[in-house]
Amino acid sequence: MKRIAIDPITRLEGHGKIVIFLNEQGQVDNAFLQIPELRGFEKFVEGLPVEEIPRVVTRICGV
Amino acid sequence: MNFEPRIVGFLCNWCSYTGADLAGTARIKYAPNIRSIRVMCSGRVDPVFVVKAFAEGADGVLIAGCHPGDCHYQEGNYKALRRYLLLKRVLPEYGIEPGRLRLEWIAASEGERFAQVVNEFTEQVRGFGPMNFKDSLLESMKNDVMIHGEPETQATGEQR
Amino acid sequence: MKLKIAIYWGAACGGCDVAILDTHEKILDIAAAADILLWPVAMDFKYADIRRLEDGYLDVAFFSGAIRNSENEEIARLLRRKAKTMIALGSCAHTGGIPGLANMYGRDEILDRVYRSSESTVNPEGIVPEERYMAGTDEELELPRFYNNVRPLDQVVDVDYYIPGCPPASMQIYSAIGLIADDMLPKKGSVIGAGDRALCDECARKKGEKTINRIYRSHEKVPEPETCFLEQGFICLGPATRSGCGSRCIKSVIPCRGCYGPLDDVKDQGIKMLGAIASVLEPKDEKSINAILDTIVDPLRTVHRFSLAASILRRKKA
Amino acid sequence: MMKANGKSEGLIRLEIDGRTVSVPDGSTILDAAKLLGIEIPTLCYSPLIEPYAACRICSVEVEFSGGKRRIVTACNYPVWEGIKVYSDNAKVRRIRRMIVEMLLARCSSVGVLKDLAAKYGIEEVRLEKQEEKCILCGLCVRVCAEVVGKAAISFAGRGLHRRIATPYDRETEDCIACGACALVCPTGVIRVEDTEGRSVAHEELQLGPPKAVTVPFLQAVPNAPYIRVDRCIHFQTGGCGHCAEVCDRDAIDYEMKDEEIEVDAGNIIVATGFELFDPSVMGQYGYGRYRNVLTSLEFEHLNSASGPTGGRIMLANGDAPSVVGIVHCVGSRDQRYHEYCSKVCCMYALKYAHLIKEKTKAEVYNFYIDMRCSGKGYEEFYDRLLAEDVRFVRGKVGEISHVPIGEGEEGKLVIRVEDTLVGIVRRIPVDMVILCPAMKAQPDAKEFSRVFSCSVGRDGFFIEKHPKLAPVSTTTEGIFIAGACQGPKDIPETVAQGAAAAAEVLSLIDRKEIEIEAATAVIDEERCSGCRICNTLCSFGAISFDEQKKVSVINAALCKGCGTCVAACPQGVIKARHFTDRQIVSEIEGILR
Repeated sequence: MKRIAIDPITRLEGHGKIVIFLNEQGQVDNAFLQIPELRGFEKFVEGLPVEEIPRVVTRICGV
Repeated sequence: MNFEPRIVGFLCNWCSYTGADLAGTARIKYAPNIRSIRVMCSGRVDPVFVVKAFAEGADGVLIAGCHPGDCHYQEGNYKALRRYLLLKRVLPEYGIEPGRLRLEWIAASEGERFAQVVNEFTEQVRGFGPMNFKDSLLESMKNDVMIHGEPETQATGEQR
Repeated sequence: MKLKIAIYWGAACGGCDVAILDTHEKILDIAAAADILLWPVAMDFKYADIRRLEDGYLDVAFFSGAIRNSENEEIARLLRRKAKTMIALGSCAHTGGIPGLANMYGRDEILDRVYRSSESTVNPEGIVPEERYMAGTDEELELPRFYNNVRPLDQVVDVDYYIPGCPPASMQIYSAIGLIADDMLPKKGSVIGAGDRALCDECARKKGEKTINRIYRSHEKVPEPETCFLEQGFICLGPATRSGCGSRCIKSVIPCRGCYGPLDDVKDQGIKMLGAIASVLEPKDEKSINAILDTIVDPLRTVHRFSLAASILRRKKA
Repeated sequence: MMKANGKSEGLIRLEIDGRTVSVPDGSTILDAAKLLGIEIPTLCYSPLIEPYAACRICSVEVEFSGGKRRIVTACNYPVWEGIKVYSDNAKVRRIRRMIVEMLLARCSSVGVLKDLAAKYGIEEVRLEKQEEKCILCGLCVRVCAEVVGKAAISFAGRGLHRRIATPYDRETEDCIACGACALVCPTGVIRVEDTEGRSVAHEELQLGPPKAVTVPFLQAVPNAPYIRVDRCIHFQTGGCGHCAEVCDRDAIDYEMKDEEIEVDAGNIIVATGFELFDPSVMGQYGYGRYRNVLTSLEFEHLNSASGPTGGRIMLANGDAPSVVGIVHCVGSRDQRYHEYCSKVCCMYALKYAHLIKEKTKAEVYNFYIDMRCSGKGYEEFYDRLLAEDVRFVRGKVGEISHVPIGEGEEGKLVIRVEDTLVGIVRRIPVDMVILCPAMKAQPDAKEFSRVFSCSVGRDGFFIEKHPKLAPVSTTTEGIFIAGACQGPKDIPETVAQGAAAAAEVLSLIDRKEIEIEAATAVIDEERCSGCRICNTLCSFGAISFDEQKKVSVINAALCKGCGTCVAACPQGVIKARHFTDRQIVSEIEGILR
């Protein structure tokens, strides 16, 4: 089995990695996309003054 | 082993430090847990010193100044009071019991009171148990390690 | 000789990269002065390409974003090894930035909120990211480890220079690159592409003596257009924040939120600001002081909006 | 002598009792007689007001050029060219004798009438005697109307029932309590008493109404009289104005206003003194209720040769006291009021005891807690007093009351005290009590200290920079303290401190440069952003804002080095010399290692 890794994927916002597994025939057997971009906004905006939310969540993606 | 709290005391030169001196010359015994730092005025105590003390491993911080109205510099102690009250609100956010910080007015003549405050505060802090800031920070980072790739020496971020 | 540079992002939003692009036609000057060997947002190079380089081959690595997971750390270490000069670009790399606010919580609390309890989560099987996943029988996949702590870059690797800001002002990045190209960098550890004084220096608002009797939130009062925000009772971090951004928030009638980080010799931007605010409160008795403090919502995160992870205490104690 | 009032075009010549005199046209016979030094008795006359000629006692006989003779009243009869006046011939004396006899019948015990009776040889009043005090001269009524400009009193009734009264015999708001009526009353029947407080009675010890023109105290600098606006008739009614009339130098100007004067000074000596503790809060001592309970200051006033009695020590009723009690430590050495010792009381109490003995032969008791006579010659003075038979009772006085219980207490003030040397409670009847109240800090010392940037201790007195090494300096350069504003002290000490403060100032002036605190704060102007957070924080006014450079600057000469601004500066650009952030942080790190 052959393994192809595209690490990182580029020209887009965010981190990503693609791992493709080829079978003996060279055909795609399985493919995995990883997006390890978790930063926890869902949690840490809790309890912030509401006027802060728009200014904070814009830091999810600045592209 | 018994837990002996480590307390940093910021004492103003004119009242509290002199009060501490008096406690000494009057041979009044008080808890040896306090380590005193002399500042000219309680108003000199930057809140940064307080968090720094906690970060360096203090279990409690005592700020002591002249009684209101008696400040050698007139109003430095009021500034200390304001900073103290604000710090008290922020410490729990950091997960630090606000009772680990204390502000007291101790006059130069109050050696006995100095001893009493130190004793009381030592017991109060003892009640909270060890603060162990450094250990708890290391503990919180225990699993923050690369799962592949070679570990290298950790930078500290201190040079900034 | 053209400079060889890498531009990378850790736990970032890409805003810093966009700020580089926002130099507009001057980007061509950068391209003329430097060969870019890694820049995920705009060019196609792989980690493997970097790994193949000799150590110290790169002249400069710009690293934006905080260290949130093991991948961030890994690449940070990789670039540190490959680059002669490591530059922390933007608030996240400099002081932890907005992602650093996650230090108010632990890893498990965050994972629980994100993957289980948030109102918009649909995850009946309770799947959470796993660091190792078996693809088929013998192929193992790895996900970067989600750390308990968010760290600014210099808590992970040695950093030579800092370009602060969320995002850094484009022209400041440009001029910082100019310094590198001209070999005019100051002593190691310096903040470049920013001022030496606090934001108040470039803020156009009139500053008078300050005495605060209550704190206002933005919806509670319309700020008077020409007077210092702090004097009007709005918390403005300008006095504790490095200048260089062009006071862009102030110009948009938003008090400074501190993204340019502390000044030289200041160990803790937020706590310093708290000390300053407390100092200029008017009353002298505990009750009235507390009445004012009651009007300060969320003081810790307000003064540490961008710098919690780099503050002295760094995070909420477990 | 009455002034000519501008009518001086012609002089009139006349003869009185054979002596010739020239007086301005419009003068009265009385004026002319005064000029010659001839005494004509008067009762209803006052130079302050228009003559009234009601009492007729000033009657004289006038001989006109034609030889015609007439009895006229001297006080209001204008002079004529060439008249001859007989002020004391047999006829005049007979008339006056009759007048006095009739007045005496009405007011048989009035002093002025008795004196006149003696003068005119009246031994027996042939008319029915009455005991009126008022001779109905009307001076009071007229002074109230003409000088004061009010009409708070007037005549009421007719004939035998004529009397002086307030409107409808009620307390009247028209009365401004100026006391002018009492001042002019020849018989002393009018007394001024304050119905709400005791200020009138005690201030001048019921010896007369308070004066509106007064010298603050004998040693005042400048030693010049001033007008107490709250007491002056002119300022209340617009009337009177006599002081301006009689002042030859035209020094009196009612239009003058208080003004603020700015003085540039490089050094200031604060010598604001003390205030006397008000013993009326200690109800048990009866101060304010009993007229013969005085404070030491009031006694000083009474005892002063320039005081209201000319230094005669007397009770409220004018009698000399036969027993006097002096109570030490009133409000001082007392946890309820002031814990400190007022220091000067023991010695002045001894002085009083000595003077009372000397002047009145009265028996004097001192009630003391401890006799503190430290000072040169002080203990010797105490010994002398012991030899002079002054009584000393060791114990704090419990109560002063006028309720008699035992023998000899009737009509006396009884001092109840525990004699701690004997161990019994004693009751000692006295006529007069002198309280020695605590010297306390000026009530506005605190606000004052803010103005001058010096500190105030818990007792309210200003704090010196160092009790031994800098006893007249304060924490602010150029501000010195002297005297009782720093703490209770007597005159020699005060003088010494004043001289010391003056010497300090002179040495500063002479040196032409000053030494400043080394541990000051300093702002790095290159890095200050001019946020102005620090501007309001300095209690010493050392921080100012340089509008040109747009940075805050510290005046090192004013900075005391407290470091408050250092802790507040959010940019870390203010450095506390010798107490830098780095030093303190290193200390923190060091002690926690």
